[in-house]
Amino acid sequence: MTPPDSGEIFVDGIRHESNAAKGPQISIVYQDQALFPHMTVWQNIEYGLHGRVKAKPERSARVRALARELQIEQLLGRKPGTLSGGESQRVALARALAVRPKILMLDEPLSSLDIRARAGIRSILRELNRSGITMIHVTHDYEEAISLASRIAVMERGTIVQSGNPREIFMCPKSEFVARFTGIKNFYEGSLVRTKHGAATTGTFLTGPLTMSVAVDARPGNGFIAIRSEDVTLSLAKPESSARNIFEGTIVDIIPTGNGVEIAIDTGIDIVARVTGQSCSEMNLECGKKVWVQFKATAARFIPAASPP
Amino acid sequence: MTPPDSGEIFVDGIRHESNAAKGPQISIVYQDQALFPHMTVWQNIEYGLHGRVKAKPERSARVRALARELQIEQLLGRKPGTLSGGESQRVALARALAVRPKILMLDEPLSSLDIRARAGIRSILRELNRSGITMIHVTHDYEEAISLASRIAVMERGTIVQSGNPREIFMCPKSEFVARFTGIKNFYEGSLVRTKHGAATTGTFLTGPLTMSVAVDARPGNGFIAIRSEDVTLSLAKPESSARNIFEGTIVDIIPTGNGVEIAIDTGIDIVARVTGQSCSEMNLECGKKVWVQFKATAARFIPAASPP
Amino acid sequence: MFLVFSLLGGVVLLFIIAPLAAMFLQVSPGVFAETAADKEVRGSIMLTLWTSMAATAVFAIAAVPLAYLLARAQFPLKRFVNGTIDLPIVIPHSAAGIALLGVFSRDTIAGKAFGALGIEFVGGYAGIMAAMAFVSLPFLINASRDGFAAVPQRYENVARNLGASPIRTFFTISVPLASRSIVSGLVLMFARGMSEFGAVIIIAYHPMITPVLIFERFGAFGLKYARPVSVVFISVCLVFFIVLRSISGEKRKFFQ
Amino acid sequence: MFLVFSLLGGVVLLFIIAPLAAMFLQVSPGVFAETAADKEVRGSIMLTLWTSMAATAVFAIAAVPLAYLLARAQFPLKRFVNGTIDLPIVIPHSAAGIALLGVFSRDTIAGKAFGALGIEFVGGYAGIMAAMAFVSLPFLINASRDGFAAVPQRYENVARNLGASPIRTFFTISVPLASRSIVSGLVLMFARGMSEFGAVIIIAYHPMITPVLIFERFGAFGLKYARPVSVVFISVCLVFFIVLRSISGEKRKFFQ
Repeated sequence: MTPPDSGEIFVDGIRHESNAAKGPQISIVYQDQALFPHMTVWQNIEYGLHGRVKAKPERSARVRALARELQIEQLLGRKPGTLSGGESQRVALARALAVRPKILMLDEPLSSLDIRARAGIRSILRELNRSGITMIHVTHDYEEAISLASRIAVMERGTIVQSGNPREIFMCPKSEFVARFTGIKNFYEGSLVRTKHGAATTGTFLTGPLTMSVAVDARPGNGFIAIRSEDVTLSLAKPESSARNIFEGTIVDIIPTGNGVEIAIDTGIDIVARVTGQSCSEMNLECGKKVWVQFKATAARFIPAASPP
Repeated sequence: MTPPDSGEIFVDGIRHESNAAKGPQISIVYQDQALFPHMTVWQNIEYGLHGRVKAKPERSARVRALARELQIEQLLGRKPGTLSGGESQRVALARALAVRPKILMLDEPLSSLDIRARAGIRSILRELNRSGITMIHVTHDYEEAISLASRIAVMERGTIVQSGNPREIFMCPKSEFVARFTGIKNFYEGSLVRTKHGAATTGTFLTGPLTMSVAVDARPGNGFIAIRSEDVTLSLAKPESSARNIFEGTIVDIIPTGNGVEIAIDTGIDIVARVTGQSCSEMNLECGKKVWVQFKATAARFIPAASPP
Repeated sequence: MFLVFSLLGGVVLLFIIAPLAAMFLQVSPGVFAETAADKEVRGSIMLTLWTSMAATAVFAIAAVPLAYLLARAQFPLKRFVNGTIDLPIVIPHSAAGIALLGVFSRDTIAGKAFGALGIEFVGGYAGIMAAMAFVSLPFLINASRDGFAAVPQRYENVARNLGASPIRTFFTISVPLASRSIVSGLVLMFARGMSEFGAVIIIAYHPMITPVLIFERFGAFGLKYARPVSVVFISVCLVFFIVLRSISGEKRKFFQ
Repeated sequence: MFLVFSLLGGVVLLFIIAPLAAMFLQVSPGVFAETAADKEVRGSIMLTLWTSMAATAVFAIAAVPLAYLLARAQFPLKRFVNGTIDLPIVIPHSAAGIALLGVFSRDTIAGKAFGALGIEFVGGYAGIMAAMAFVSLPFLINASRDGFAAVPQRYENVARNLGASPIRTFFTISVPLASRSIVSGLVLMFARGMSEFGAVIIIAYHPMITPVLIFERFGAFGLKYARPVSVVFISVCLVFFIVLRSISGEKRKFFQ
């Protein structure tokens, strides 16, 4: 292990020792499982118990209980080289859990598995989490993060740039990096100007050549606008609509995705709209075509910049 | 290269030689780019031109044109070790395109890249494809496949199990493997029985303990039912609705995802419904709660089995 | 290209095989049996085998941990230590003998100290073993170091994370996973020790190990009398080498 | 644990360093200079250097392609060929000398054929080079083979896919990417050739390479007269070794 340059780890207020035999246990599960290849599955799971649990019958009981819980009883006599990815990950989890850790540290536990095995391990992780064990789950897959986490911290270049519960991260990304990570296609930097129209307070957001209406109550200043591509609609003629933001542009890219088609429209800035495959073909959308984009002022979320740039 | 056990490759009716200097060219771009580490970017791109293009000025012109097209002009003097993933992939593409291949073979070209670089390479690939070059793109990412391909072949254990255009694959998965690959959560094997109710012909599909109504015109027999989780709705009380399929069950799992929450309900078989986060919290959904699931007969797509099991 | 390469390779192989094959063919089975029965020859072969084996075993106790340190630990002068270990390969064998004689001869401090313990280097078994070990240690250390280095450190990290002590990790994870390389290093050190001539002849002409015996027979009686001894000894070496290699080769390879 | 390991490692290092250090300390600068000026010593060192260098250069032409074949091609008896290449490490040096003498002495077919070309092996430069090459070839072949094997085959596949011929791929991709290992193998072979004593003394006592000269001075005049020659020669070896190593070390490492 690369020794840390500085810093200490506290678990429930108790300092974590680099020697895992003392103090609260933080068990690590690696992406590639790192099962000891020269030992059987049984020996792998039992490894951390030597020295911790003196009595051999108790050790055996613990191994067997874990194997039952993780459904790997039939694998106990096998060598890791003969296991599938999902089986290996179960064994790795059993080995890490055998020492009864306070915290389970998961380093991309799903990324080396195929789709089927992922689902199995994911549900095991969810059950473990419900059973009360704290898990720190490192991943670069946003879906994986929100499907398992109660709190998310997004790291960019080694620094935590935002943390919070999945909803906070998703609703209020604090940077373009975080926004892209959560799958938001339309994220623009600019500045908010406050305008009053009778009773209603609306913001006007200036980004590049465009001026957008934003339904906010935030203080004017620099910040970002995030618009989900589902909230952007397209029309071939200038729409008569209550939507406050209507821009004309040219289609520059058409990207079919799992649920619908993403259309990138150059309106001075690129705006991405998600439409169904049906409307895409009905409207005869193709690159170079002129279209109108519109989105409601309420669809444009303003996120104030953390500090003046 | 592992020599093939048997088989020949024909490109436009001409046999492809294992020696790429003769016959139609199939250029391969690897997942890890495999740029020659001891050569500059320029030398990498130029490598395939020696012997093909005698005149040095013409070689230089080609390298420069490709570098401009792929926006790597400023990298030409650098060594591959200093490039980012996206830059490396551009260089690898330039090197493969320099020899003017008939077919570009892409082996997971996006999987080693980060999110931002992916978008860049993806749009380059799309443009290349539009420019007329045939591409064979190997990937295990469904989104990647449908966002780039005009035809998809799904391989399971070394055999092509289904091929067709993205829509066909998505609408009519021929096996559970393909269905899971396209993200369909509800996929059940069973048999279709034909029933007549007055004028309308409806099918009844038997799977496990459930009997579902299916709006099909297919011949009775064994097959599969696919139901998109978006088409399944939940209610706390028994709904009064026109939906033909209404089952009571217990929530067994709640999985937050990018767009909404997936609820798994045990109704005898597990059915997954996708609901918005808002309704999930309004309905106080939690594991163990009894709920009613319903979906329309038209939402259940019947896919006949290819051959009797 | 493969044809040209194969021809060139064939020349190299011929250069290695032809002298050995010719030598074996020039010794008739009768002469071979006679030589193998020669008491002096048998005694020297036994001596060569056990001194080399003992030297390997004794030095392995210290050399394998050193190899582990070189593979894993970072410390100042590491380059220097790595270079030092390769020194015996570069130093002419006769010069190595002279150097060892300078330290272990009867009138030096080390020589006197060991003499008081009853260990004689010059003209003694200890001297033979020291000479063999000096020239053959790099083989064991380098092979073991490479073996340890090839063990993904992750396994050791996991063991430590599960609460194993460094010493338990060493014996239950590092050594078993590097065992193939370590055993192969032991075999190489043993084989290299047996084959040593230059360093041994200077520090201990007597008792006579087989390489020295071959040289003496050649000097005293000529090629015809040196050849049978060479053939018998090479046969013994090969049998040992092949048997040891195949034993160590049976262990599965975990990494490449 | 690291303390114990360090102590054990220290013993090994001491065992290697102490004899060499003692020998260097026992030779005064005056004696060193005098020996370095000795015509016989200088002549033998020059002879040792150029014969070893020439042997390395000549055999590299065939050995590097062979190493490439061993790293890349699959062919029957590959295990046998790999084993054959390691043979010279296992065969006692004096026995190797006997074997070479059997093939290249004046009354054999090979000896007569080369004699007709004016190449004398016994007591000649060709004999010295053959003896050096025989014992040192495995170092070059093994290092080069490992170097080639460490080059991801993917690079060669890409080059071939881009239309390069096998021979162009070999020279523009394989050799440059394995260059570090090849150069290191050349240095090792050169160094090992210089240090050879047993095989050379049997095939060519004269002209006298330095390891033989050290042995002769030891036999004729004793330790005191052999030591300065050893020290001067080792110094030359080390200078060469360090310079060559640092030159080859400058090349960047592409893979680990």
